[in-house]
Amino acid sequence: MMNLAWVVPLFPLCSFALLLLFGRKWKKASAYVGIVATLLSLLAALGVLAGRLGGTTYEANWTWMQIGDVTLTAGFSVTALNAWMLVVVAFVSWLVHIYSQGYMAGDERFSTFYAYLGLFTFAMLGLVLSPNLLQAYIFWELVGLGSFLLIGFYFYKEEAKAAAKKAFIMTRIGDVGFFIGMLLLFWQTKSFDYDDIFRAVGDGTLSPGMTTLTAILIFIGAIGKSGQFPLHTWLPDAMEGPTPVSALIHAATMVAAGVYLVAALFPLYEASEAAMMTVAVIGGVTAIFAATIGLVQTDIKRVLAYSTISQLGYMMLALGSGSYVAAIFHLTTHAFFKALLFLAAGSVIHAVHTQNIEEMGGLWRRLPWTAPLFLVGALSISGVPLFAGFFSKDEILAAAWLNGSVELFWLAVAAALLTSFYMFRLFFLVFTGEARHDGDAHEAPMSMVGPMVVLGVLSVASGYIQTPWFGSFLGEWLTDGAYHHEAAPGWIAVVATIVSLVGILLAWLMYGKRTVPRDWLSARAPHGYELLRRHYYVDDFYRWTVVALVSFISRLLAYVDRYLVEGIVRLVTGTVSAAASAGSRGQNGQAQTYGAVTVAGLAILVVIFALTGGYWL
Amino acid sequence: MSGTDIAFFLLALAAIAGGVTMLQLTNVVHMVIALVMTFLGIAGLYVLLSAEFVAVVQVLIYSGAITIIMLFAIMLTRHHADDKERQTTGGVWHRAVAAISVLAFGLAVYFGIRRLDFGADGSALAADNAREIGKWLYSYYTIPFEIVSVILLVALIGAIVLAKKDGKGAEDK
Amino acid sequence: MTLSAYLALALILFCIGLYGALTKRNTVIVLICIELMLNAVNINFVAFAKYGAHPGVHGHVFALFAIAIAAAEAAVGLAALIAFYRNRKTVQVDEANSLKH
Amino acid sequence: MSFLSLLVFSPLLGIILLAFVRRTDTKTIQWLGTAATVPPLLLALFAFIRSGSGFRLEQLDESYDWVRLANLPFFTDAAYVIRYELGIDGLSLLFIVLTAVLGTLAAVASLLIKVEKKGYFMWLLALEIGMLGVFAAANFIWFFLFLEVTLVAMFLLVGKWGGFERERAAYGYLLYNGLGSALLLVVIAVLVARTGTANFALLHETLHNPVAEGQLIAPLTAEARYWLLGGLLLAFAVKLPAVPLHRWLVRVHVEAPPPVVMLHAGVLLKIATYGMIRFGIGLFPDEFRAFAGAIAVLGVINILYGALLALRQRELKHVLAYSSVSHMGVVLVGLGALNEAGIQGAVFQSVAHGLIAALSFLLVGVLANRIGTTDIHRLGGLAKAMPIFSGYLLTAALALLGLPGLAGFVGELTAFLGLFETKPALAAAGALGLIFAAVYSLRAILDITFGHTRERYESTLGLRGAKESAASVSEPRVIDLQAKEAVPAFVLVALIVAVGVYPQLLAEPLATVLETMMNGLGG
Amino acid sequence: MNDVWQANWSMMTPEWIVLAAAIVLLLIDLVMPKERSRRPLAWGAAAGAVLALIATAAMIPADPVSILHDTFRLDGFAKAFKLILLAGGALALLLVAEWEPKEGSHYRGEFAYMMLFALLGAMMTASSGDLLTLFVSIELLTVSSYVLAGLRKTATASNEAALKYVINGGIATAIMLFGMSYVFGLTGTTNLGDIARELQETNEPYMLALAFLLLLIGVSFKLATVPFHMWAPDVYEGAPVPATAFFSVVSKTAGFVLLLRLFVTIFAAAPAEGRDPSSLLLSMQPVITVLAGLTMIIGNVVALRQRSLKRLLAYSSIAHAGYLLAGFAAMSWAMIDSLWIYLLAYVFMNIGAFAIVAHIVNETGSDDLAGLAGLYRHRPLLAAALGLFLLSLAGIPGTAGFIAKFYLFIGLVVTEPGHYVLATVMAVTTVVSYVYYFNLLVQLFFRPASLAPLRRLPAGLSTAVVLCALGTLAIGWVPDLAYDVLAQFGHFGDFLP
Repeated sequence: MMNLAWVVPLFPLCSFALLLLFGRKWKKASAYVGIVATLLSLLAALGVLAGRLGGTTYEANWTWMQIGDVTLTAGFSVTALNAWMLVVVAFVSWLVHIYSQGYMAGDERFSTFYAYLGLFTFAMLGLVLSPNLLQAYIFWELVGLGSFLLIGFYFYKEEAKAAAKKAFIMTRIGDVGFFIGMLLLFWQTKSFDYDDIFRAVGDGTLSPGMTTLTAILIFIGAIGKSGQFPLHTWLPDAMEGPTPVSALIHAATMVAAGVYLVAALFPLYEASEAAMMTVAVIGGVTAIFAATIGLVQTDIKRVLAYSTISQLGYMMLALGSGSYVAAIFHLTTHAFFKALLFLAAGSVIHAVHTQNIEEMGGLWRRLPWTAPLFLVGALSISGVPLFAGFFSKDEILAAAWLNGSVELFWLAVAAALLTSFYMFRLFFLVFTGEARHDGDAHEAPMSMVGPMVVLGVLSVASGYIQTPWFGSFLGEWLTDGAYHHEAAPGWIAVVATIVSLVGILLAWLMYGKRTVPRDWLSARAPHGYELLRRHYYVDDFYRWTVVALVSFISRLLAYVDRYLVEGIVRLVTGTVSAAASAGSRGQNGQAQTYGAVTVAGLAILVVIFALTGGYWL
Repeated sequence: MSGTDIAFFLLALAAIAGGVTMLQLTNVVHMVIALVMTFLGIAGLYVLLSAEFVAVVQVLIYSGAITIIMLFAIMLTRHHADDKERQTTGGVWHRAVAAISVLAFGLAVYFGIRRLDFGADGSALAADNAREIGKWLYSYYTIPFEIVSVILLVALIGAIVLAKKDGKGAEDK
Repeated sequence: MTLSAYLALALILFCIGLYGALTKRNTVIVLICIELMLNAVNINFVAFAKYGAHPGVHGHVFALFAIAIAAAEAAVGLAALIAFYRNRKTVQVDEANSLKH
Repeated sequence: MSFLSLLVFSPLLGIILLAFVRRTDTKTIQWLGTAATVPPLLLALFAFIRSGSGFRLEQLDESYDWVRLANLPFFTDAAYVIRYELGIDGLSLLFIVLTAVLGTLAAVASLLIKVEKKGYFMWLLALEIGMLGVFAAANFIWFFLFLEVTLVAMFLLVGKWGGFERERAAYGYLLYNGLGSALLLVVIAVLVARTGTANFALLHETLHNPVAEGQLIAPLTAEARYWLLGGLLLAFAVKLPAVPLHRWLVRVHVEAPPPVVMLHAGVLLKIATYGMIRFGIGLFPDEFRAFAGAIAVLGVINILYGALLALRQRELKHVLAYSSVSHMGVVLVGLGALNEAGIQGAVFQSVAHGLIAALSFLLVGVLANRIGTTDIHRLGGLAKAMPIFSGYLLTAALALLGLPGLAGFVGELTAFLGLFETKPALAAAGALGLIFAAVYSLRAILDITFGHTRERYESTLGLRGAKESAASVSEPRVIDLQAKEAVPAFVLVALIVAVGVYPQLLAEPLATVLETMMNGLGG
Repeated sequence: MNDVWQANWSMMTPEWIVLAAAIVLLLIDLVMPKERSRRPLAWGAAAGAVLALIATAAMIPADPVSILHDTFRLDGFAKAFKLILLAGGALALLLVAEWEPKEGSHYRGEFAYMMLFALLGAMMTASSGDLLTLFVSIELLTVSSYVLAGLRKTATASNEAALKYVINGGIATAIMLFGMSYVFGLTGTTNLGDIARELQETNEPYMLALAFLLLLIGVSFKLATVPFHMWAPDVYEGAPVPATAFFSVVSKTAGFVLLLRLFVTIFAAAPAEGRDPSSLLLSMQPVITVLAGLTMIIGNVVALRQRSLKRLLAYSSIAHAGYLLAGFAAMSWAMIDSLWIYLLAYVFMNIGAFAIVAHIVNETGSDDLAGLAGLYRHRPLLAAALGLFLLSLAGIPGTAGFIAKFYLFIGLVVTEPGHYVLATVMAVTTVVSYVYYFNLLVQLFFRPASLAPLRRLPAGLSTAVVLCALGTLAIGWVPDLAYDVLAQFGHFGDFLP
């Protein structure tokens, strides 16, 4: 089965191609093409996973391009990590395909949407299967393309246009880091293959400095794609895309690609203390940073987006702390509960036609399926014990503690507190209290509810693949059994639990019971509040620094181009034409002037000759 | 200082004086007359140089023929000629450039010729150089001689073509 | 009398002729100045015929040819001048300036 | 007639036939003009496919006596014999195929030309002959001869069929390229004069063989070789164009008729790549080393300069023009790397940019034809009215910004791969251009196709729609890409994808050429 | 005296033919009734030139001949350049046949035989190995040219042209003759070979150099190169078009013939004080180089501003003289060869261009370049032919102009050290010339057509245009046609007496 792993991404690609060509004709039926294709992918992925359970790996390569003696290859490999990722991706993708059938119904570009979904799924699966950095980079960018197309799906909205452009460009900035790192690595190791790179790391071919440099450069790519600080600003804006897209791309899969990349290159990172430190610090900072912004957002999807950023920060923190397993574990659980949350949010939006939480409220009864499922997701992400998020977050906190980075540990704990607070702020504002919107809100159709139910189940169940109580299945699987669970101090779990419960309580006091006034923060620290509401002015900072600088330079160059470069050309042509008119004016029609010029010429020649004694030049 | 030297100086003086006078005069006819002096001086020099035949030709052609046709041309075209009219062209710059160039050129050449000497005294030149010239013309220089005849033909026709007033009848055609 | 004296005289006359040809306004005088230049050259030839590297009468021949050609040129030049005069009613060379630039 | 001559001169038949068609019979002219570009296409593809299956391209060499410049007793018989020589290798073959493909597509796209179609096609075919000849020539004189054919043809095509400032653009083209050619001619003259041959292979041999060195007609000192190479590089830098010699390109891109720009940006600029590789590296490998650093720096400057200027333009054609400057910088980067990857990258980038630029200008032509403007600020939301067109335009933008899976990426990857081996810091600076490329291409294309429909041109759309059905003024209708326009666009996209997905397609013919070249470079 | 009778006069057949034709035509013109058209005279003159051309071609294989102490030489050089002169003369005479005098004047039979006389002078220049003969021959050409320039008697421009030509020509003659007098004085002989031998032992290098400069300036009048180039535009503009064509081709060729004959023979081996003491010519190379460079620059740059076709072609001919002078300045082994090829190409492309300009002037009465506007519309073939000539003049490959110019380039860079600066100047000024040549193309092909279509080309002009176009194309695409002819002359091994 594993030698057929390449078919996994092929199905969505076919779906993309077919829908691009015939989608306009098929209209509604397009959905089924997409759903079937992803289902087939999922089945194939499961087959690969099953094969992988047998404990073997598989790798196949074909020549992609030859450069002299160097052969660049394309192929696929099956490792524990990517077999697992295949399933997660294919699964979430399949669910989103199903969900979209309901959510996107009635859109005139319905088939286009499915085509784009197919393209994205293909790219994501391709990325996961890549056995070498170059191929990973190719799919990495294609994933970005899929994301770009889907964010800009409502192309006629200026905001969507801007968001799509921003997403592409911000991630591109990261990608260039990846690109540079990749090419540097190539000349150090003479290969793009992960295995060759790891070998070079192992036998010291790669100098420590270069290891750190390339690792950090590649990590910049991960920062861009995973929305880590400081390249995170595109992710909230990306919420302009249709909600299923947010669920699939900006929660479960693409943004996790950064985490996956670092995980896939983990031996490279492990070899460099500095790189690990960078990853951990960026992750930790992002976790708390995004969480604070999430506190004050009023757009339901933006809150979720900042929460995603924050959670991805957790994963990075885990990686940086050396716990590769914790990262992947959290990636998995997060994929499920965040997808659930987004889909539920989509369902809410579908019902009330607004994304502003101030205009929602009291939806608990109106949305009998969505509301509890959202609650499950919220509990899971908040790390309430027995939900999946609890286990994975606990694992990360433990990893951070065990790694000795106490500051980062407490940062993560603080972030956990904030997480549970803003999630329940959201919950209470949306589902409890009085309705602040007009019109009817109806529960979504079954095609939307169904996937949410499945995800709801998984948001609880996926936690049990790696628990301190039942055993660390995931860890052993990912490390081929080498994994052994380091016993974290028991108090960490307790602290985590308390923290999450405190967060929920605070949210309840403020938004549920309203004993604490809502403008508590804004009244007490208006500047701080504004700071958060404006996302720490990061966007503005970029606008006034990077964008302004580039704009200034390009304006400067435009002047250089128009006046200096063209000016020199003008000067030359002007000189020639002035010489022409001078020469023409000198031709004054006087025969004797002509003679005089001649005689003057003769005299000059003769005099020069007489004076220099014949030694010319 | 021998007699020839004195003769040379006188003749040279006459020639140069004629030229310089020509440059100074304002009346065109006077200018031509002044140049006749130069031409005659040159003819005298030819005699000093034992070139009697050339001297004769010089007198006939330059002092005679050419001067006459020049005078004719002046008369023919002298409808509104005014002696007070400006006799030199261009502005100061033009004349200055011309003068400086000519002067510089003259000096540079003079630098070369001031002590040019081949040590020949030219005594070999036969007294009857007309015969000698004839011999050269009809043997060695036959071809250029013929060409010159063609040139004179061309000049003849050309002068007629250019100077002749086209008859009314011809123009009507 | 030495060669260089004759050559110097020729040079002076040549320069006078040249200056006159470049500055005199009346075309007839310009032409006659050119004649003067040619005459100066003839002095050279005749002087070289007597005092040159290989004295001989062929110097005279050269001078005679030069005279003939000078005459031909003078004739054609005057004819051109008369044609010009017929159309423009002037003999001033600086008024022959309709062709320029 | 032999194969290569047939390939190069087959459009001549079209020119001759066209001469007999009535001026007003535009249908026949379009048909004939397009058909005339097909034989070279078929022949080129035939050669390409055959070469893939082990056919040795040397067998196609042709050589006939043409002129014997000097027949002095102290020269050998072979000296100063200039022959009519054509010959190709993998490198030329790639460019010939590119030319032939774009030639046909440009002829198809010339549907949009409305005036003086007869003359237009005659010169277009002449241009194609010139371009094919440039790549097929095996000797310097004939290379130059064909090069000047393109110069004259382009001058007329731009000057007569271009936009408002067409004559200025044509003169700009003429002067810059004329100067480049003139410089090239001096270099050619020196080489021919001092070696007595114009044949590439013989020149190569003579210049590298120390025994032959003594047989030179006049010596070529080491210093002279640097000057010669400098002259060559400068000449081709004008044609590339390298900053700051790029102003003509901008004007030509804007003013020339779009099908002509397809050929201009698609092929003519690539003559510079070809020339730099064939003559620069081919004839003066040792001297090239000394220039490599400067070339690489210039390449990076080109990339950034072009990209930063493209950011500011409000005219789509200007954006594309500066993007051409930027993309040709990648070629320089590859050459400056002076390793296999770099050279291969330069070639790849040339081919890729050829295809992409052709696609862009095909679409620009359609846009100008439909809306009457290509001003970004006056456009917007076009995806609604012209979804298929917008899709192609978006593809073009993605290709421009070097999206993997499309041709542009392969070129940039290989070129930068090359430079990262030799000058990593410089390469990293150049890689920043990738970001700007994304910014300018997305800005331009998204502003045209995405967002609100701008009021300013809504009336245009409405007006056009009104002509068809008076009732539907409220819903503006513009004709989307039609089949005859979509076909060339689709072919180009297909090629761009093909090259992007499987670059080995291009790498294979290049392999032997590169090997020879690397031997010349001493490993 | 015996020499005269024993000389091999048959070697002068071409000259005899031309002279006889001229005399016969002159007599016919005299006796012909006044009202009869004189046009057939021009055809007769052209026939005479063609006959002479055939006679010259027939003599190509003959051994070099010298008559009367080299006053007439028939070596490879003479034959080669006579071919060009006669071809140019014949083509110019075709233009004469279709000359349309304007402004109330009438067609003049003198035109034809005056041109033959001028041609005779040019031919004799090519054939002379004697200073005096050279002088007299070139004067025959010059004096005839004065008359040709003034033939449009009723037109002020033509009178003025003749007058300016005479004045400047007179000054040039005097300067040249002054130089010749010193050469004669230093050597005491007029035979070029003897002069060269005498000069090798001269101890007056300074005077010799002065003589060199005087001769150079004198000759530069005939070549119309800097500094004696300024008369050319005025005279070219004022003279009748066929005469202008003749001046720009035949006179210029004769000038270069004179240049080669005089300078190469006399000064190549003369001692000097300069950088190359063994050769005055080589040590004066920088002077010629500078003059050539200036000529190219001035000719091409000033041409940019011209609106009159004749004037534009005048400046272009100055520029071409510059290219040729550069070829001379290089002094490579290819010097004479490359000048010959260039002049041959120049005959075809320039007379072709003038033929069409003549038609435009005949038809529109003006030579403003707007007269070309839209020619392509009405007369596509004519426009194409003019386009070809212009491209050739610009030196675009595929035309004679390119082959010729390329050979000049070879000559410039093959020497050691090479004349790279001069080559670059030549290349750059060529590009400058693109502007004005292509400006004419713009008129031809881009501008809207004028209202009245031109009449068809008359027989003489169309013959000239066809022949010139064929020549331009043939040399451009099959250069061996020209090079094979050139090879017949054995690369002028018998040039030096």
